[in-house]
Amino acid sequence: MSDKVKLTYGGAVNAALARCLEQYPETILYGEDVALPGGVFGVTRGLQKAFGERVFDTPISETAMLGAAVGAAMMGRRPIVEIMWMDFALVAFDQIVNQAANVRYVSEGRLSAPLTIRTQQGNAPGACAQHSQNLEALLLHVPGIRVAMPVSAQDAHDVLIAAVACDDPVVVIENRTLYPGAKAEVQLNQPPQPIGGHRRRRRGDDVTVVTWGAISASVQAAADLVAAEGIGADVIEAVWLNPFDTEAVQDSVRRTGRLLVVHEANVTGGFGAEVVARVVEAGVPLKAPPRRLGAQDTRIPAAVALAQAVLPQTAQIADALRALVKG
Amino acid sequence: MSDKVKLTYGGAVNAALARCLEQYPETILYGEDVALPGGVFGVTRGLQKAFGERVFDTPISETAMLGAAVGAAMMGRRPIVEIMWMDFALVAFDQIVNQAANVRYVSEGRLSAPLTIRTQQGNAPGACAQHSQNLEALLLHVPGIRVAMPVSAQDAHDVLIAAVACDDPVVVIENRTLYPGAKAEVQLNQPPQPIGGHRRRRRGDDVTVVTWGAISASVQAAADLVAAEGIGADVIEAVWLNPFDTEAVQDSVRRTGRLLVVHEANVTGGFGAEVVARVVEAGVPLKAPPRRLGAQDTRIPAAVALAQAVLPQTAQIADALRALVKG
Amino acid sequence: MAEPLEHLLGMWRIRILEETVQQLRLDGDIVGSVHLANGQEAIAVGACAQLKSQDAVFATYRGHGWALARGVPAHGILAELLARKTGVNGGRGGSAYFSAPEYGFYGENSIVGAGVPIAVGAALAAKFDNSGRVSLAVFGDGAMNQGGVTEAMNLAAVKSLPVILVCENNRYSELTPIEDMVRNPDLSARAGALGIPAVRIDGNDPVQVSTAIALARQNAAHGLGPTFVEAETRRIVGHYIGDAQQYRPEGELEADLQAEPIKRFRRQLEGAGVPNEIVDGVEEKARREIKEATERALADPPVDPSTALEHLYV
Amino acid sequence: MAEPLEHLLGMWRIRILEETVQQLRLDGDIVGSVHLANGQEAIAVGACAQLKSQDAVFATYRGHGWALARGVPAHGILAELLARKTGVNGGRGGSAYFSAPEYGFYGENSIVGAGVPIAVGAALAAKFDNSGRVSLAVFGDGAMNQGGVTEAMNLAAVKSLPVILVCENNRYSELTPIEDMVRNPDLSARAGALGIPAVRIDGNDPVQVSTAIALARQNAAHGLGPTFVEAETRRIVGHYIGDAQQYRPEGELEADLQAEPIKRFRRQLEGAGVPNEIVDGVEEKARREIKEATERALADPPVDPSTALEHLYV
Ligand SMILES: Cc1ncc(C[n+]2csc(CCOP(=O)(O)OP(=O)(O)O)c2C)c(N)n1
Ligand SMILES: Cc1ncc(C[n+]2csc(CCOP(=O)(O)OP(=O)(O)O)c2C)c(N)n1
Ligand SMILES: [Mg+2]
Ligand SMILES: [Mg+2]
Repeated sequence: MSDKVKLTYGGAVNAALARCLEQYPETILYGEDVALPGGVFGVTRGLQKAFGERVFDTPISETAMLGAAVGAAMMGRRPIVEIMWMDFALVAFDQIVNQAANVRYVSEGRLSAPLTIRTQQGNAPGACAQHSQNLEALLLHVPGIRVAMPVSAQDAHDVLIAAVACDDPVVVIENRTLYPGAKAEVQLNQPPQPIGGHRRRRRGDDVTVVTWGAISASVQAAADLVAAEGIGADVIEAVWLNPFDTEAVQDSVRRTGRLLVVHEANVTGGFGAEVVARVVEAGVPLKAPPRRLGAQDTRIPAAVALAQAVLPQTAQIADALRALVKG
Repeated sequence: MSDKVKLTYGGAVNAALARCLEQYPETILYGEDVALPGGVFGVTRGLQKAFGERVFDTPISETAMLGAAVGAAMMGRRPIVEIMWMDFALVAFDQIVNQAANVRYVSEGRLSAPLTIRTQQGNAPGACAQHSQNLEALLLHVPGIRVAMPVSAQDAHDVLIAAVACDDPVVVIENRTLYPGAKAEVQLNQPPQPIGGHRRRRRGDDVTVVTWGAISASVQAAADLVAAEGIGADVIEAVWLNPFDTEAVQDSVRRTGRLLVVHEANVTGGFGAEVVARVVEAGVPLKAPPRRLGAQDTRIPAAVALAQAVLPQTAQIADALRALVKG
Repeated sequence: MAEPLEHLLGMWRIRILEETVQQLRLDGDIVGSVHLANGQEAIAVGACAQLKSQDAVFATYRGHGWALARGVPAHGILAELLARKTGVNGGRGGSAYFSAPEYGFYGENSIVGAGVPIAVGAALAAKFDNSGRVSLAVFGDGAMNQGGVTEAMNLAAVKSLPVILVCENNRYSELTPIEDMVRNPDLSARAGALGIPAVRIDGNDPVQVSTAIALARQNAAHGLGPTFVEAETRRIVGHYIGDAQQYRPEGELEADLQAEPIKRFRRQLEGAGVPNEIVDGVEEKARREIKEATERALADPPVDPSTALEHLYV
Repeated sequence: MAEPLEHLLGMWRIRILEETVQQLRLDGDIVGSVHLANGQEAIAVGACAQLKSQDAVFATYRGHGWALARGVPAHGILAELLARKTGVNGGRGGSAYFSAPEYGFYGENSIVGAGVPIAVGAALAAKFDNSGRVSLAVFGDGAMNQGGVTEAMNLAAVKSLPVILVCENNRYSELTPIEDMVRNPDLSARAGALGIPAVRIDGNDPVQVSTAIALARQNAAHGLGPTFVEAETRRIVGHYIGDAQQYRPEGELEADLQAEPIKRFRRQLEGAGVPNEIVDGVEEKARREIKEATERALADPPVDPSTALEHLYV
């Protein structure tokens, strides 16, 4: 039987969850509407049927859900908790930042919290301001929490398995606009990969573009556009943000001399600043000032035309690439 | 009667609160232990006596406290809420990020939320990991929330008045190690100042140091140290972080050609990255790669000797200045 | 118009608005997630009938009906959902997060439970501003398990704040039955344990709702603090448009459709001898109104992207 | 040793540990915020007497006594507070946030209420790991108003998780009386409303505590889920060392000192005819133990700053 199957992004997550539940008897999977209904996006469909009471629905109690994950993880379980939207994690941020993140360090390694939080974020057409944020930067400032943002079906699958296998708390941030996309070939049954790493989505010598999350597609589209004009973009899609592959970025910029960081999160205080800082602190020689492109520093409006005015679009990314390279 | 009085930092905050309660009948002041007991640091002492039921104690319910501030502010009150430790805001982060920040924008300006959150943060000797964090970067990534971190008694006073007068949500982050310090002369009864701005704590031409919060004292001590060695540091203490005085920093770096950012918060994802990014994106010519100094990317241990190994110390700041200037 | 007919008109308005929204959403004129209140109309209508102009309503994402019952014009709501400049928030709120404070509608909220502390804050303001305002928080059965709701109820209780706590118990949180998420299905007991007067009522009867809210409003106005009203109801549509509702046991929807408030209220009016043409006339009036509002909204200009950065700060 | 004398010994150990800690703090050997449990010893001692080795205790910043009652050596606790390498967490936890899982003490917590969901998680684990573990969450009266506590109680109830919920009602949250922060002073009523068996007991009587916890543990072990025990008590010291306690009404502390568990239990033992020298011998034994532990801890090497970055990740 072949290990390659065609799966949507959502299907790849489902397959990864099934494998974890199969392979690690200590996993439990829970969240709002994940069990009987199979998840509001259908991502956890069939899992309760297959794995019984290890997969269960919870009340709308994010603090209890995440706190329970910390406690269960301390005791040797590997809880996988779905927080339906990253925005909702804010009602329970204490359990991530003040609790999960401290377990191993403060106990001098006597305790650990091998839990995985699966969530998704970002804008989708018509979504309101409370369902549209990109909040990865908040977690990336918290030592003790690993963070990944897989974009491809393969990475969605592999990252989740790596997260569950990891003995530290990991937040895997998916994106609901990716769930129903086209099917892609996904290689199953590989051994769990170590956490960390990136994908080079295109090779080029003129400008390095670092990106993560669903907006990577726009970055690649923009890179295609400018390639036709003779601009070679080196596109690094950061799959893991903690740990972040700083060296890969520095190496690329050493080659290209130019840096653009693109994220869907708003610019100020976003992780793009960190990427820029790590490159310039290392003294990598630059032919042009580095640039960041992200959402404008405002709230996200519901109307599609307004949201588009706020979020980075392919044309703007292409313009930024041109400006960086052609000055 | 003179308008200048000698006050501790805590006393200056108290005076500002009294003035706000006096001058703005729409202010209310509440929090845990703030009214009858006068606050766990004594900062709100005497205010309930003077202003009656507009000053009151609340249950240990940060979500209700902050949510109530949003609702009361929408109705034209100017709530001043004390969150005893910034760390505790995480149990209620939703009410800041998803609620307060959205009120004006999403309503197209039909509603506003003129509330002030007073809190304090940072490490103090022996404090545990859950009472030691510097979390300003989390708020600085949230459009719609103003943030200040006053260091001097005068600024603690003035910033609070500006915050209360401001028609948008403002978080004023104080520091408990500053409350009981030496008294300083504080000018009272000036008209409320606009939000924004910085203090230049020292002038110099060799290196720009941008800092904020209580660690500014260590920065100034380090600047004094290296001044004796002929290194002139231009020390910019950012009183307000949103709005942040980007131009002042860029102007200074244009003059010095060197940049060090120092904050007590851990480095990765801290606001220091934003400051670095804003300088390099603007193409300000640099004689040396910029540098950031902050807490190591770890949790904060309780033992003083361990915490000192994690938090930036004066000697390290001085070393960083030397390295930047002397290469 | 006599009060019962007002109730019927109010309920029809909501029903037809929601049906219109559903159609516009299926046609692609409205984009994104939409939560309808079909079947729950009696609560908004019965409650708002007792509120005064100074009162403040805080609803959830399932709030179109509450806005309409509060007096927000259907046109402004539809234009908001249709991303028109003339929407109550110029398209920034959308279906799930709009407000219209001019009408005492202080907004929907898309974070479960988060509106309750905010409503309590509006009540707190009333303690100081001589407005005589009573504030009303609406939330679902599922929201009872969000900690901030308990916090807010306790704060309201201990400070005796003028707030009415309306729990719309439609027995589901999204796709999950509340009975699977609590041990004690009597949610009002939690309010009682906090020292808050609490009743469970038939939320499909606008008259019963109106009575409970009338008393609750008086409690608030007399300085007695919060009252908790658990209104039992059924939503007769999916949680969101597109919800296949496979979680419903067989026969449930059919039973719910029999108990739904409009059909029931019509039967009552007929039983009381109100002539058919009067009852039908109410429905037609509502249809005309919503149709006209829809046409106007569809003809309105779209939002203007050049304004997208305005109003973040003062 | 007979059980009553065990209770007395346990309480003395805690009292003397806390007095020692207070002295070390005032002398500057211990640095930072310290919360003592003087007066509340009977709860920890009575409860831990009923726990088994596989059980897991989750306490608050006021947790030295629970750790000691759970069997954590006084030396490890003192060394932790004194920032010694030999501290249970090598000085990383400090007074307010240490753990010693080897003894079933899964830690203090300095975020009010936050330990309760975590304890519920440990109980959740027990559903799957055949450990027979019962978990026990301790929290204060004030913590009842932190929303996460209600969430956690409900989750435990609906999933019937083996957790004992112990509310140490010492009538104050820091400097504020609980009676000013709730309408209904019977906090156990909230558990009742969630469908959780709940009792209010005299928390200054270790025997009564022990009885309640014995039953609660059996509920848990029999798959019946959580039990809520509201243990009324008094702290006879400040909230933290240095608290001037001006918030106390006149005469309160004096009355509390009469009702404090050690004095009372001694009186009971004397009344029951236990010879004075035996009763006094228990105190002396505790004093010797703590003194010896203190001397050892003080002689231990300080924490090693070069290890400060270890153990953030695996
Ligand atoms: C804090 C938070 N968690 C989860 C969600 C996702 N969510 C949206 S509606 C809903 C169900 C709410 O159920 P209920 O309170 O009964 O209201 P109803 O939809 O039935 O009116 C959930 C879980 C959310 N919006 N906010
Ligand atoms: C979320 C949060 N809010 C506030 C505090 C500050 N705080 C520490 S202890 C305390 C009082 C807790 O009272 P109670 O729960 O009765 O416990 P006790 O101290 O009486 O044992 C408060 C408000 C905190 N640590 N965490
Ligand atoms: Mg519901
Ligand atoms: Mg207490």
